[in-house]
Amino acid sequence: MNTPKERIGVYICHCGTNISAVVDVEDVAQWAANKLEHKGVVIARDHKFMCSSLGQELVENDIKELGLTRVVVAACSPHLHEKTFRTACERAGLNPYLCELVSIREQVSWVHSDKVVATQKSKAIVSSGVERLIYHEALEQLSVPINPATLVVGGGIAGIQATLELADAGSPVYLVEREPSIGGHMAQFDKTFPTLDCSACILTPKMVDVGIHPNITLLTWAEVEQVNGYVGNFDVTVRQKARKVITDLCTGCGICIEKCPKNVLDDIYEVGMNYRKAVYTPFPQAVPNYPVMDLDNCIYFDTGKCKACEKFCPTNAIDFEQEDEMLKFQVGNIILATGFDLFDARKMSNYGYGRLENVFNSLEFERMCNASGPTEGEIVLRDGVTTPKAVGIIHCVGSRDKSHNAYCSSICCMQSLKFAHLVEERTGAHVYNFYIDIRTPGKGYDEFYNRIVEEGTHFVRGKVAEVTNAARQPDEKKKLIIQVEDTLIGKQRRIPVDMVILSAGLEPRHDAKEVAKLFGISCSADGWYIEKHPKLDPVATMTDGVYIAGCVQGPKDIPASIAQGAAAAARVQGKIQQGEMLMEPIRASIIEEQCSGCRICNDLCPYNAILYHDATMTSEINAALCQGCGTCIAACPAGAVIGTSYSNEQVLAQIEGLLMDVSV
Amino acid sequence: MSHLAPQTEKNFKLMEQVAQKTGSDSKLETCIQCGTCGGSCPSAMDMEHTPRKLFALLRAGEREEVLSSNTPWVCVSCYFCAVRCPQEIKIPDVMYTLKSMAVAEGAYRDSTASDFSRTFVSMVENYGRSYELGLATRHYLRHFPLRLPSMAPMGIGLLSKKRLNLKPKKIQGIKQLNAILDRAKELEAA
Amino acid sequence: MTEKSNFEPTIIGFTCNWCSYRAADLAGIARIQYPANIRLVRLMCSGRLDPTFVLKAFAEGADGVMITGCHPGECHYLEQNYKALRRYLLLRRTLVAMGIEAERLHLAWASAAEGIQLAREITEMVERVRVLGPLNWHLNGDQVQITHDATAELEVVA
Amino acid sequence: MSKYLYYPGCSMEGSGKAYHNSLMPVCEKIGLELQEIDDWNCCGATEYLGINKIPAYALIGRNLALAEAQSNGAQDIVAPCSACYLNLTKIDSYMAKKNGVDELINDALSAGGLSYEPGQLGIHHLLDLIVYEIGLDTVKEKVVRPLTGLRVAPYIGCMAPRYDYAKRWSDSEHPLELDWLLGALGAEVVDYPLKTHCCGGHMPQIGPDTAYELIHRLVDYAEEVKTDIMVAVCPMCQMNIDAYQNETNQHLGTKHKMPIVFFTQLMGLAFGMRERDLGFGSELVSAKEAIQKIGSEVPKKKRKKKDKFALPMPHPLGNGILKNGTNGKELILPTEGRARGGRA
Repeated sequence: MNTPKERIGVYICHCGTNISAVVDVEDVAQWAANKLEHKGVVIARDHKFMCSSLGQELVENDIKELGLTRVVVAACSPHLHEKTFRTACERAGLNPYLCELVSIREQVSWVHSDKVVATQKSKAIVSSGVERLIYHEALEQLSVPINPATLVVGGGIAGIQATLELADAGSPVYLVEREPSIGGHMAQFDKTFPTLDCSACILTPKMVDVGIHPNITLLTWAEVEQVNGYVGNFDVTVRQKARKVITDLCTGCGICIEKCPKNVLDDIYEVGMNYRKAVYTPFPQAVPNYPVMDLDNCIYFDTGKCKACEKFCPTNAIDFEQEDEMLKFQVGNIILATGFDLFDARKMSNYGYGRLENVFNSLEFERMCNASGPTEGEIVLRDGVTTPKAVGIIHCVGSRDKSHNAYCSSICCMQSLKFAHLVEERTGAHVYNFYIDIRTPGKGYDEFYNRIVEEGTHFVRGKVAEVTNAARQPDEKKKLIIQVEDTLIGKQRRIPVDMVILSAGLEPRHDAKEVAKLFGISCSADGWYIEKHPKLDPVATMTDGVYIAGCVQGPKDIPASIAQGAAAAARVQGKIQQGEMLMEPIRASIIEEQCSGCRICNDLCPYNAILYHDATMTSEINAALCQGCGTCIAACPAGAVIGTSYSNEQVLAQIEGLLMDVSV
Repeated sequence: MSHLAPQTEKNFKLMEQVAQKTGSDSKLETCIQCGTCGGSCPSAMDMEHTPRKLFALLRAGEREEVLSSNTPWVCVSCYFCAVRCPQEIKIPDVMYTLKSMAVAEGAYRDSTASDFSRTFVSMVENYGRSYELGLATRHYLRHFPLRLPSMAPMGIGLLSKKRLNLKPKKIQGIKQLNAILDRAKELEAA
Repeated sequence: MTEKSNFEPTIIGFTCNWCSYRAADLAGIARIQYPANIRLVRLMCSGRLDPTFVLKAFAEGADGVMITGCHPGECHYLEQNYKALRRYLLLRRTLVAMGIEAERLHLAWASAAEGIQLAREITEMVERVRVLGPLNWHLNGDQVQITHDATAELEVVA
Repeated sequence: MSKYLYYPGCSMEGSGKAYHNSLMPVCEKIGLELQEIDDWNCCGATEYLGINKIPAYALIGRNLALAEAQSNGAQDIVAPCSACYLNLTKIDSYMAKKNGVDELINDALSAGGLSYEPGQLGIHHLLDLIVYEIGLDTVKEKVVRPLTGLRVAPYIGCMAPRYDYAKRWSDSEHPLELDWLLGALGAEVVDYPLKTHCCGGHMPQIGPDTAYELIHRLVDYAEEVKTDIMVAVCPMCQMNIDAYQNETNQHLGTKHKMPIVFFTQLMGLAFGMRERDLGFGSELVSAKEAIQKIGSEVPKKKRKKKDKFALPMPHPLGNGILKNGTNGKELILPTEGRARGGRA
């Protein structure tokens, strides 16, 4: 037998008892020392916590003292600690890419329970790591320059915060918003919990800052159409929808809006509770303050007559000929803050929303409370005049419900408590809150709950079964009856009220999937965007250079959205400051002598990284464009394309290792 | 009920047993005690315990309390709870399981409902079809003899309108049906 | 009802770094149990799957091979999983020609969020192969030998 | 003529005769050919399930197996009784999950030389068949005597739209199929929020007090909204509300006098058929007075003047317009742009 070339160290982690409870780690270590000796294993150890500083030192010392040339660690998923052990090797003077982390926790001890079988599988996995490692090469990380500009998508509070943080740090930002104005859902609210400060009062200063900041290019009434490239150098195409208003000439005086004869039900900002014009700004404090024209509803675009807006505009800023424009620019990083949609309460027909007129959803009620809303802040029934004497607020509508959304929408409890307070304060009505659990985990939140209890709100523990107008008793006539089991009593109750507010849950945007695809990131089963790590990296995604902030990552309230906006900006700013970024050296290249110039690989590359040289009649890979997927390597009929980290030799050796007979 | 039942192994496994007997996807264990079932139930006013509370008792191992409860017997199989339950628990199926367990263990005091079911089943096993007149008279004679006079006008009304058959109909394949049912009973017992 | 045999098959599963490998991690985090018969190989993308890898696995003693990747339209590298799909379809035909049951090769899509689904796919795969019985391909032929540098000859299937 | 396997259910031979007698000529008129499943047995209603689970499933399984054997692989089943419909669809769907239930039932069936492969036959309620397969346009074409002036309460009951194993209904709680059908016949359909509430089921036999209360609720609200006649789609609903109304009155001291008939009886009337051929007269609360209103002048509704303060209502989820070319399940939904809650 040949003497092995390499000197390999093998380390098996107990992970406390996470691994050792199911896998006989000592046996695996001993087996590796004996049975893999001919492959070059010179030492095999087990340790309680390999990722601890003691565990890392063990590796470092062995490298120095035993002259290890390769290191295999069998522990958790490489997505968690690969970097830890590579860095440890580097400290001991070994090239970090000569270290391999194989997973015996996520792939063995956590998913199997038979100890014998689990130990055998662990041995096979260790053997595959050793086999593969022999073919590893010493590699250097690649470096790419970072374009200092950033694209922020979505102008709600999370996007606004991220934009301002970056701009204040001196970096250029493009903020793209689909609606005519930034502001998002927060602009629709009246009061914010738990402090009850006015939403507009705290939001509008930030909006104004965005509008005038020299580092911010604000693109509203615009949507991202295309994204190409990779971290550091994204090419972005944005469709600037035609406003039919020349922004350079418009002064925002509002005469066009005043003169427009067409009333349109505003489904977005006013959630169908009020009307706007066909040329409009969604609300008075809109940023920017230029109106847009709604072509579906404009009389001129329908009949060819009208043009009242044009006639009365004092600065000739109306331009019916204006077309959509495609804007192209480059950015180094992207932050997605596209927010949420409200759960459509019509899907729960037992609550009668859309059928019973005095059932409102939470956004409708927010608009009703808002001083600039349809009732100027007065809480009244759908008839617009009657003040309710009793109001029921139903929690968890569409949330914590496997028929709709299984998750808790996190904001509804606090929002419902806020509603209870507003109803009480403005109408003096009896308020009933129907809840499954009251969830108030936030600073000052439970204190707010106590305050509402003190104010005399009735709390009934039970998920409401139905809201009906079918009276059984005389005192139920002309009322909405809320039928519920009061679970603390164990009896069914029917509570007559005048108004019902449904605290509808938050849902991913209806087009969240398409947007995710556009930016190359993925959605969870619920449809929220997946963060890189649920605890350690909540604002990054699996795609380098694309970050997420606010409700797009999952339901959250205003403070949490702002925190995430700022966090995402900090992550991006850090990258910008470094000026360049180091990337994993997973790349393909072509051995020119072996390339026959068949060009099969050329069309396979989605990044156009493979160029064909007519002169040499061979192909060549541009390392800066290559992302390392390896499709070309697998397809090359001449075996001329080779790849680092996932070479044929490495994978084939790994397969041999996995299928090694470990029973002896 | 002043004290909880002893937390014995048998009682501790009660919920598991009911879930298993109901079928692999009854989801009974996932109940979050929200009360949607009790709020929805049209006969909740006549129940000793709402379905929700019954599930809490199951969890606590209150075997006797659960099996002697009238709750499953006044269930009308309207499926409101089933379509509204946020955990998608198959509540009507659980009720059927509880009925059959109560019958098997003789736990439910009032036999009106279980006798009706049994009379119905014996009709079906004898004829292959249900026979409304026989069912109603046999059942009423046994359980509501005093109400029978007041019901008579209705029965006569239905008879005179030819809405009650005087003789039961028997299917041809009654032997085949009983062979199937006998095999099914064996499987149920296994 | 089918008889369950005692035969424990060995399955090699190829995973994509961005979706199915993370789904396997997720299955672990959620402690979802599945048969230990599967052994996973991480690739950067299902598009990296060289058909040789599959043949190598069978030659070394695997009784079945699973290819997993991102759902169509969700590839981290835009569209490379479609290439994996094409290779998979070709490979199935090739395997049949070589006397191997097509069911021994299975393609499953699993996003990073689908730990439960991946575990289910694995369980079903193991049961399918268990019914088929051992492959024993490597025992009866020296004629099949795939060495580390012989990939070129077998590339025809790509 | 489309052909269907007909599973009548036990009630159709007795208390539900009027249903049977009316649906036969009506189905023929709209082009539905019904072939009765040979030697079908009782579905077990809700009773058998509470005694023995597997035998109850097998009892239903025998009907499915017979139907499959007699269908020549081409015909769907139609059941006019909601309880039968629920049981048939439930067992079909449980078996289709292939988690062991199918093996148990087939094991039992094999003792009688039968077997059933789930998911092969469509199982319909007569109402969904008429609305979705025949279509309201066809129904409208046949109407010669519109039910103008008749205020009807569409009462579907529980077991047709719930649990909706076969996914056939517009909603489990407020399905509109019966409203549309009665509207197509020209009747004035009242808003009846109790349309899927319980009629009492088997409670008249085992807990009459509960039953009287449930019957009272349904009839009382129907009277409240000035209903002339209630319309049922299930023999048990009709039986409970019709036959036990008198007992309910005696027990609760009420004076209800609300006739209830089957929707097929009203279809027959609208198609110009004779009352006695449609089973009229067999109801205990007479429908005579109500049906005399057909053709009477409808008082013009005073158009409510829109209050200038009133707030707009949300758009309904399904506005009731059936999309062409689908089986009718897909309703035209509000357009994308009307998605509520703002878009960034």
